[in-house]
Formats: sequence, structure tokens, C-alpha cells
Amino acid sequence: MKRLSFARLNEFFAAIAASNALYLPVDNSKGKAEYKKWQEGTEMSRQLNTLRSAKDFFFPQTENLMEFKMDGKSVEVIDTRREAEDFVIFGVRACDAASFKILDSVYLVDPVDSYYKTRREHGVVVTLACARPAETCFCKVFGIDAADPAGDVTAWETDEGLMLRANTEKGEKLLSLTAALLEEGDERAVEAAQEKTREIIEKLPLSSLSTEGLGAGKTAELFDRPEWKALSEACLGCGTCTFVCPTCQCYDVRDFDTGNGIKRFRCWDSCMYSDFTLMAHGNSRNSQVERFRQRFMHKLVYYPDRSGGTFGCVGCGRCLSRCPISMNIVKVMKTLGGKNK
Amino acid sequence: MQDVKEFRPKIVAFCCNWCSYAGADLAGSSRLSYPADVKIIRVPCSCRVNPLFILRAFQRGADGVIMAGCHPGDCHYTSGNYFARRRMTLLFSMLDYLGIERERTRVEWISAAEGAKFSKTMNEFAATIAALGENKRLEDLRCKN
Amino acid sequence: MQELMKKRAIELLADGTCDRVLGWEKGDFAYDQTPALFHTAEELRASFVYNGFSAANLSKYLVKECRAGGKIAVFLKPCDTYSFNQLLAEHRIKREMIYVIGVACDGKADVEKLKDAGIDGITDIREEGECYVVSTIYGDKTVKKAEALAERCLNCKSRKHMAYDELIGESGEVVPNSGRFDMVEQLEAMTPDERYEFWRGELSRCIRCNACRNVCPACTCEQCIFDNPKSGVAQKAAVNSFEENMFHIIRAFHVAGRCTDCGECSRVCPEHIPLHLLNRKFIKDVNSFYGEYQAGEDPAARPPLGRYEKNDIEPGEAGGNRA
Amino acid sequence: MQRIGVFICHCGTNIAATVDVKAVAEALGREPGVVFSTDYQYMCSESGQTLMRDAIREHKLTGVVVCSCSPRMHEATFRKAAEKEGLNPYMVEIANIREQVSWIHKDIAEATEKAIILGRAAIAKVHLNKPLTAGESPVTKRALVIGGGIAGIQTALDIAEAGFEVDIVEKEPTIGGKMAQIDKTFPTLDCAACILTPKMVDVAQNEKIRIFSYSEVESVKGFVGNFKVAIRKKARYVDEEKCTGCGICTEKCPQKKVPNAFNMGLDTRRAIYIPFAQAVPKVATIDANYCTMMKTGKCGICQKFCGVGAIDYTQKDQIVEREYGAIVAATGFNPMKPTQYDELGYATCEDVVTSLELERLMNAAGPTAGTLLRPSDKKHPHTVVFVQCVGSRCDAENEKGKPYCSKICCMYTAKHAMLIREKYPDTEVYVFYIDVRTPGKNFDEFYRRAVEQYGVHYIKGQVGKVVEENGTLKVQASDLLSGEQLHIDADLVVLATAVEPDKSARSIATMLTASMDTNDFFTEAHAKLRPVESPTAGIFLSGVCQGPKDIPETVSQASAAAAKVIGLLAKDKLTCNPCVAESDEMLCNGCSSCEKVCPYGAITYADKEFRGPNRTTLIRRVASVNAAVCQGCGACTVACPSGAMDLKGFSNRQIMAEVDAICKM
Repeated sequence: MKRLSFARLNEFFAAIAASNALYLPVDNSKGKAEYKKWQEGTEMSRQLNTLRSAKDFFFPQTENLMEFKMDGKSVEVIDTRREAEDFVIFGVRACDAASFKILDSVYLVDPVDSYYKTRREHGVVVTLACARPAETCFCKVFGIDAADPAGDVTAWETDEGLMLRANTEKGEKLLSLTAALLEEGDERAVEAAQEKTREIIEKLPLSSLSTEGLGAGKTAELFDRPEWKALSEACLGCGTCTFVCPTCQCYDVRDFDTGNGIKRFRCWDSCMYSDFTLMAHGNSRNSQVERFRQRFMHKLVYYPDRSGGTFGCVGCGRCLSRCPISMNIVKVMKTLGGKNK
Repeated sequence: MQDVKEFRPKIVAFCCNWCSYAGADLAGSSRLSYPADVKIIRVPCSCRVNPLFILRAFQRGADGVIMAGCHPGDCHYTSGNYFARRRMTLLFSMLDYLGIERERTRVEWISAAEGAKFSKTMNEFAATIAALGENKRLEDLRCKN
Repeated sequence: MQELMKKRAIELLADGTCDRVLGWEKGDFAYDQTPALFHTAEELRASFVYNGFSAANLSKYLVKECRAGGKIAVFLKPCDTYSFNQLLAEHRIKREMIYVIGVACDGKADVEKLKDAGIDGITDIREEGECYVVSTIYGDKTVKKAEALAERCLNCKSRKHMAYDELIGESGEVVPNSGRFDMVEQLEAMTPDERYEFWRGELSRCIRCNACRNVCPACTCEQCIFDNPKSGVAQKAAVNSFEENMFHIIRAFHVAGRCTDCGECSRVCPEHIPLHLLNRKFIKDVNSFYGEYQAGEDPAARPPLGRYEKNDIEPGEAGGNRA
Repeated sequence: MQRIGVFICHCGTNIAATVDVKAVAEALGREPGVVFSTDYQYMCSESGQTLMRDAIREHKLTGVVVCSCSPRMHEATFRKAAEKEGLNPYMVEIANIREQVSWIHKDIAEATEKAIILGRAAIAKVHLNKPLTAGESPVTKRALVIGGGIAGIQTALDIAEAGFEVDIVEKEPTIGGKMAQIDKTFPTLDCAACILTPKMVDVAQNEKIRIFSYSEVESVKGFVGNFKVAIRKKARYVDEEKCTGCGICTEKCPQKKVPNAFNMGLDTRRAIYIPFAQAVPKVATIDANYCTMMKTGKCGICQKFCGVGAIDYTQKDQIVEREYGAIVAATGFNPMKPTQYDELGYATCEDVVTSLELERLMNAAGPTAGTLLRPSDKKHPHTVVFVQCVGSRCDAENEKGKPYCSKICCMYTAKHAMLIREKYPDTEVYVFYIDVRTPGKNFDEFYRRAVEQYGVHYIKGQVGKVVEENGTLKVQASDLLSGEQLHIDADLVVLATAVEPDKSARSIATMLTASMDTNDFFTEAHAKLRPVESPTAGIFLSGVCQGPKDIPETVSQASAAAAKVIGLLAKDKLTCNPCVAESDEMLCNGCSSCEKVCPYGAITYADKEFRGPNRTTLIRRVASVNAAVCQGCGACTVACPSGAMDLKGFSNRQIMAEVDAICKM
């Protein structure tokens, strides 16, 4: 356990930024936190969490895959990948840190997604334990401890300063870069901070949410439940929930014809969109109720089916505060889950 | 040392078939020149010009877009240019509001008899765009390499 | 108010005026209400809600509901009735299938304002006179309603219902000087460079979630051109600044003269982009170029882009650098 | 993928001198989809067309791009050639590399580059072209002539002669127009009435011709072959069917103080009147502005005296809807009122008159029964001064007058001068002119007779001032040849005022969607080759509404217009423009945005059943376009937010493909 006095936080960031691109949550013009590249003078946001999740670092909304150049009647294929930069993300919360595991389980298994893998390899995640979780938080429901997040390095804001613990080799390496600024820290300060956080979590209205009746093996029971219709009735079919979600991982591959050639890129897709999984024969999910069901079944049943019971949701609460019509996974769980009735 | 290439603007001119395109023909047969940077697209009427086409042109690398139609009152289809005028008025005002240079877009009414006006307008417009320089604010970098 | 509405809805279901009621359903924290269809008195009693957080404009749902048949009762706030009229004018909904209950509105609250003021851990919100009493896990907090008022309600254009079959609460008046164009004017007063910077700053945050479009009562296209690969302009993501501009310019243009300024686009934008400032620019321009026009005021009125005057302003005379 | 053939025309040296045609052919030959690319000296020639046809056959072309002159010139030629080879004509596109390239650019490299880019744009468009089939629309075998002057009369008679129905709409109570007011005609000096009124009678008696007198065109809808016109029959308060034209009412009417418009206000008539003895139709009309009965409800004398009960004070304007295949504008002219020329004294001196007023003063049916008496004291004038070009041939900056020559004034002034000298040899006649213009058969001879035989004083010069002093008009003028200032004491001054199109022409042009020039004369489709057609299909031009003309010219143009109309009406069906709007019902919202901008009412809506998701059906309101009515302007395509409405031949995709090709690096 290392300790960094808050007074030296800036030096700490500077030391990291010297050899890495350092990203951390910063308040934007609307007072909402978003990840920005650190530079001298950048102030870290005091918000609980960023508006968009940290998945963007490994799985950006759009990325170029390759290009085709056309000259008259000939076509040339160009690999557009460039050497990736080393980067550090500071201030990732437990929920987003947990989401990386879910993304890894999709993109790092065979066939490995090389674009994702490269980014993962070059990225170091420094998590920050939550001090004051919000009413929309329900990570506890999925066994995530907001007071003890994963990541290459875990940090706690304590009365004695910022406490840092390296969890991986990458994490050790990062802390060694800043060794000059760090002192040995006292575990007890961390425990005290964790104690406080956990007390708050106990009081949060959604901490008691139950997953009973949901999870692996429940497809048959849940798929045809009549409640889907009422739940999805108000859904606008926008992609907000999926785009702010740290675990949504679907993408679409598109070609952009520049007139001189094709740029093939991928971009996030949303199962809420009417053209999601559109195939030559048409669409397999024609109505919003089907698309809506797909999203929540995926998070609550299909993913657990394939991952030994782990849910595809990390309880970050972003969809709760961002959905234009306030329909969300919690309402779905409460309606369909056994114990929440 | 890299040689500095002279900036040659790309200009798209949407011309209605009945008046302005004929005006361009008259400019041609009268040998009234205007810069080769101006390329004409023939449309039946100015009311055929969709704001999408104008943005598309900017996206694809145009530095200026001009729409030319029959004089108000002289539309071959009675009212097409009146509707076009409202559409373009609003669109151009919006582009301006977004901080996109006002001078990059223009509407002119040029009749079939106004070859000289066609040539003059295109010369002026090309000069304006050349002075403004490259379109940066509505560019799509993907189309530029 | 809520109880009156509930009672009336139950009556309307019972007397066969409608077979379902479109209203708001309560959520977990008082502020997270979901538009919902209520088919029975039990459903209404259990979860119907109407208060300062019943923000959603329900009119757009009527497009879908009219296709489903039957008879629908709907609660519409004054600004929602403008959208309703506009949908009627464009034949997107059928008047005879809808029973409109106009409900009074004195402005809706935006929970983000409470949160920005540092109130967190919200478990419930109650209205007490001119205040909201916010229960949090850290204890109760009292906030003046005015301080929590949503951005769009600060410049409310009208408290008057443009259409209804019956009213609950009173219908107010059109607000003469709503100040809703103040920000547009401020932007117009900037230099083009400043305006460009402003809009880049805003639009660059767009994640193309389509919430603005999908919530918009004027955006009811069977298929949006941006979703239609055959249109040649389909976009799935805001890949770069051009596409951000393109999407929002064209969307604003497509609703120009049709947008009732209900403000839903800005309300739902997860990135808090002030999209209403695009629509208001068109509204302001239409007013100043072609005479006052309020979409949704009169379903029989001819829209500004569907008519013309011989001496209309020339494109070259509009816009320009005002700074 | 299309198989496209590209043909670069040299146009002799018109193109080839400035554009490296070989380089263009070579560059375009490398474009995707292009399977054949060549250049040729004259693509429009028979052998050029054969070259294209051979290539279509040999290379199995599905699309053709011709880089040549303006499509307005030869698009039809190349499309026809392609059609002969079995290729849909709408698979042919033209890149205009003559008017837009070779004729305006000097630098060969620059011109060649631009020609290649325009060629690429055309190729990009052809890739998206679809074969189009033109529909047909029937032709209503009836023509409308707007205006019943000599132009309208002649056109109507000729059309009727060919066996087609014709309606004449005349805004005055009688046909006849300006010619009916003229006394004698130059250069033959026969009496206008003697040659006009038999034609008016012919019109009245022709079964194929229907006259709507005292009527105006209210609205015009439709398109060539299928116009729907609403005609407003203004209330004349006299039943046309019953009135026999006996004239008793016009004698008994107690209201005698109405300025007589037919006599240019030089005398008065009654409130109920027949403009002149030979009026057609010979039916009385009540001038509601003066009729005592209409104004006060007290009188009713005409009704009392009318033997057939034709008087109807309650008559209302009536709208008659008629269908036509062709419309002829024959709206004529008016002499300008020279009130704005203070120096010429028209507004202040009674004895300063216009030429048309002089016609009435010399006419046997006029206010003075044919004896030339001046208006002020009804005395015979002994010195008459004619002023030419009043309001004609003015500088562009001169807002008082017209820039054009009114063409007829020189001749009618010679006529007036000659007639006065012949009838009243004791009268001195002066003519002040800028130039004397006499091109026309027997015109110059006529003018010389006035000078040489009749001793008219022609003075090249301008009249500076006319003032009245004790019954004499003091005329101050300059003789440009001698450089002297002249002072003439005249008894009568006659102003040859400019001819200007009738005021009603502007609104009629708008209704007809026919274009006008800045002087409000109708524009012809081609100044030389199509002088009697308007650029709008189905609209023809007859008489002075197209430009100043004398009577023989008007009559020949009237007959020419009739010939064009007959050519149109002789067809049973017209081929429609296949480039019309089309609505994709799957995308249509039924919102009516398109309908509101359609000038032709071509869009209608219907509720249709569609397949919804998961075996459901739903009913949606969708637009459909009447292809025969649509003229292909494309206004609807932009009004449509969903992109459901598109224009064949100029589709969104096609235009954007052109944009892309032009803007490409």
C-alpha cells in the first residue's frame, strides 16, 4: 500500500503523463464528467462517475478498420492500424472496472479482436474507490464492491491522502514511475474509507435488488413473459442506454465511400435500433418489444448462460439517469425477477 | 522545400434547367469566361435542390456552393423558386448561425437571357471563395485523403 | 391534481370513452417516471403519477396507438397540445380515436438541477407548496421549485392548451415575452468564429444515440433518412465533426416550421447538448422573415415552408455576420 | 454494374481546339463501368450517331455518356439514336463540355481537366440511371385565346377553320381591341372598321368559336393538352341571351355623363352602353359605377324600356370552368398615358392629345363625327405638331419611359399627317422625330409621299416644351440639323406615345407560368426559331403581347400561333415527361408536406394497408403522384422529410453522385 499526499497529486499526474497519455475525469462545460487527457492545470472532476463509461478507451464508438483505395478499375487494400500509444486511465470506478472483464470475455476469446486487444495491452487502469455512491448505483447486486475496485492499480481517497495499491505487474510498473512521490501507506486508513462507503451502500435503495429468478438458465421462463410488452411500450428505440452502458459491446461494420475509396469502420450498434442485426432476408427482431427484450435478456440471461452465471450488467446506474423515458434494467429486474415482485 | 500549391477552390453550381442552365449556355456561346473551378449540376428547378446536396458538396470537398434559378415570378413551374428561396434562406441562416462562413453559399436568379450575369456571378463567387480559402468548417477529412 | 386525474381516468375507462389511458407511471425515485398505458382502474390506482417530474411529452406515442386501434385517452400538458395539433395537421394521428385531457402545468423540474446542487442519494421527492422536499439517504433537503425548474420551462411559451376534450386544472395564457429567443440572439451577436467554437463544443459531444430524434414529436418518419441505407446519407455514428453537423442541421431543417418547441430534444440529450437552440433559430427566422408562426397553434395553418410570398426576403439578405 | 460507352465530340474545332479530346476519352475509359470510350468529330452528325449505335450494339452498352454541347441542344438527338438501338433513351446523359468548357476556357490543360470531371459526373449519374418510360396524356381538343383584338380574332378564326373549338376571353364588353378604335390603316389607308368588322362578324357566326366577352381569366391549372381554366364572367347586368342589341336602353338611360372609353374619354356615353355600333357581341352593358339604379336603387328606366326583359340588376359575376389543350396569349397593348411628361403639357392642355385620341377625333364614328376639331374649343386646328417617340427609346435610367422602339408610331404619324393635309390643305403639319423608321413593304414610299407629296414638315429634333397661351399651344423645339431653336404656335399637339403591354398581361403570365421580359412582354421560346411559342409547353403568343407590331405583322403572327395550336390539337395524345416524381409508399408518412408545394395538384393521398411487423397489418395514409399531371419540378422531393418522394431522372442519389464526382480529389 502506497500513500500520496493530496498536495502532490498534480506531481503524480505529471510523472505519469511524462511517459504515458494520462486520461482522467474532468468536468465539461455542462458540469458533467468526461475523460480528458491530462495536461498541466487539468483538474480532476469531483463527480461520482463519468457520463460515458470508460469502455470508450478500449472499444471506441467508431474506429477505422481498413481502407480500400480505388484507382480507375483497380482496388488496393490498406491496413490503417498505427502503433498504439501507451495510456493510463485514472479514476475508473468499480463498476466500469468490472465491465472490462465482461468486454474481455467477448473480445479476447477466440477469435481475438486484435483492435481491442492492442488497446487493452497498452492501457493501464487506475481505479478509484467510490466514496459516496448514488441512489442509482446497484453494483453490489452483481457482487461488485465499490469500496474495493479492480484494475491495475486501485486508489482510495482517505483522510491520510490518496492510497494506492498495485494489483498487477502493469500496476507495479506504473507506481514505480512515481515512486519518488509515494510513501508507504497505512491499510487502516483504507479500511476506514471502505467502511464508510459500505455503510452508504447498505442504505442505497437499490442495494436490496434481488437477482432471483434471473440469470443463467432462465430463458424458457422469461422469454415469453407478458410483462415485456408493458415494459417496452414507452421505449423510444434510441441508443442512449446502450451507448452509456459500460458492458454493451455490439458493433456494426460500415463502409464509407469517400469517392476515392472506401473507409471501412466499425461503430457501436444498439440492439434498440431497428436495423440491428438486419440481414439480407430482413430483420429477426421486427418490433421494439423484441429488441427491448433482447437487450435485457442478454444482460440478465444469455450472458450469464455463457459466463458461468456472471451478469452482463455492472450496476453503474448510467441507464437509470440517462434513459429519456426512465425505463431501465432495474425496472425490468423488479418486474420479472422473482423476489422483487 | 515543398512547393506551395495555389489554392484552387472547388465550386458546385446547381442550375435550374430553364433559366440558369440556359444562362450558362448563353455565357458559353457568348464566350464569357468564368473560372474552371465552377462545375455545374443541372437540376430541373431550383426547388429540386435539397439542403442535403449542399452539405454533401461541402462534405466531399467543395469550398463553395451556389444555386441559380429563374428570377422570382419567372419559374417554369410557377412557384418552385419561391419555395427554394425560403428553403435556402433558412438553411443559409442556419449555417451562418453555426459559424460556417456565410459567403460559402449563395443564391442567384439568372435568366436564360443573362449570360453576362451568369459569367459575372461565377467570377465574383469564385473570387470570394478563393479569398475565403479552403472549407474547413464543413469538411469531412475522410474525403480529403 | 394527480388524484383528480386518476379519478377521471378511471371514469373514462369505465364509461367506455376510452379503452386505455396514456399517462405517466411512477418509478423508483420519484423523478424517474415512465410514459405508460393504463388499461384498468387497478393499474391507475397502483402506479399512475402526475407531478412536477411528469416531464415526457406523450403526444408522439399517439402515432403508434392510433395504429393499434381502439380509443385512447391521453393527458397533455399545454406544450404537448401544440405537438398534438401538429401531428393532427400532418395526418399522423386520428382525432376521433383520441380523448384529450388537458392538464395544467406550472413547469417541470429537472432532477439534474437538484443533483448539480449537490443533492444525492435521493429516495423520494414530495411537493410542498412552492418547494420540493427531497428525501435522501443523508436526510431531507428542501429546494424551491423555481430552482429546480427545467431549462425549457424557464422560457415557457404558452400555458394555454391548443386542443383538448376536457381540462383538469386551468388552462393558462400564451406567454407574450417568454424570452425563449434570448440565447439565440446572444449567439447571433457573436462573431462567426465564436459561434463556430460554441457549436463545435456542443455538437462534438454528440454520441448519435438518436434520443433527440426518437423523442421528437415532429420526427415520426416511417424511416429516417439517416437510418435508410438507400437514402445515400445514412449515418450510424457521429464519426466526425461533419457528420455531427450534418445530422443536426438536417434534422433541424426537416422539422423547421413544424417544430413546436416542446424542448424534448434537449431534455433527453444524454450529453446535454442545447439542441433546442437549433430549432429556435429556425422558429425565430421564420417569425422574422415570414411573419409570426407557431407550429401546432392551428392545425389548419399552412406551414411556412409550404407557402411563399412573392416579395420574400432573399437568401443573401438573411443571416450574415451580425456581430 | 452498367456497361457504359463514352463519346467525346470534337464539335469540329469548337471543343477539340481547347479540350484534349483524346486525353478525355482515355481518362474516362478508365472509369469503373466504362467499357468503351472514344472521340469523334461530330457526334450529332449521322455518322456520329451511327458510331454510337454501333457501339451500343457491339459492346452491349447499358448506358451512354456523350461529352458534347449543351444537353439543351442535342440531348434529344442522342436519346433518339440510342432508342433506335434498343437502349432506353433515359440511359443517355450529356456532359456539357462545349458551353461549359471549351467555349469559356482558354488553357488546354485546365479545360481538359474540367471536361474529364464533367464526364465523370455524367458517368456517375448514368450508373444510377434507370430506364424510364414516358406516359401519355390525352389532349383536350379546344383552345383558349386570351384577348379579342385583331390578334386574338385571327388566331381564333384560323384554329376554328381547322375544325377545333376555340374560346375567346375578352375583358371588354366587345371584341375588336385597339384596331376597332383606329380610323385608317397604313400604308393602304383603308378604313380599319371596314376590314376588321367583317372578321368580328365571322367570329360571332363561327360555330366553333365561343366568345366570353366582359370576362377575365381567373385561374389556370394543368399543363399542355390538359389545362383547366376558370373564367370570370363579370356581371354586365344584362342577359346576353336575351339582349338583341336594339340600343333603346342606351338612348333612354338618363345618366349621360359617363366618359366614353371607346372614344378615349373625348365624349360621353350613357351608364348602359354598347361600345360601338359594330360591337360583337352586340349586347348592352351597365356600368355599375355610374348607373343610378345600381348606386341608389332608384331609376330602372332601362329595364322599363327593354322589350325582351334582358336587364338584370342582380346579376353576379359567374365563374365558368373550361378545359383546353392549348392557350394563346393575345393580351395586346395600350398606348402609354404621357401624363408624366409635364413639359409636353398632356395633363394640363386639352389640345395636347395622343395619337390614338387623334384617331378618334378623325373617325366618322368618333366624338366629332370625323371632322377634325380640337377638344378645347371644337375649332378646326390650323397648325398641328406631332411629337414622336414619347416614352419610347428611353435610356435605361429614364424611369419615365421604355427602352424599346414602339415600332408603329413613325408610320401612323405619317398617316395622320397625310390625312390631315389631304382633308384640310390649309393646315400646317410639323413632325418632330429622332429617326424615321420605315422598314416594311411600301412603308418608306408611304412616308416619302407624306413629305414630298403632302408637304408635311419633318424636323429632326425634340420638342422641349408645350405651354398653352390664350388658346394657342406654344411649342418650343430644337431643330437638330440646323441647330436652331424653333417656336411654333400650334393649335393641336399630337404625342406618339409608347406602346406598352396591357396591364393584365403580368398576372396572366403568372397564371400561365409563361415568362416575361423586363418590359412585361411575353418571352418567346426562341427569339428566332420559336417566336410564337412561350417556353411553357402549350402556351402560345399572338400579337403585341410578345412585342410591338403593326397590323399585318400581328395578323401573320396570329396565324402562326394558330398553326402551332392546330399542330398540338391535331394530336390525340401527348407524350409525358417521364422524369416525374414518385413516392415510395414504404417510406411515405402521408404528412401532406409535398402536396403543399406541388403547383399542379399532382399529389393525392389514400389510406393503404401495409404489412406491419410480425404478421400484423396496418393502415397508413400515403401519397401518390399522378404522372400525367406532374411536370417534374421536384419541389415535393425537398419538402419530403423522409425521402419517400424522389424525382425520376434527377433522383437524390443521382444528384449526389454528380456532386461526389465533381468534388472528388
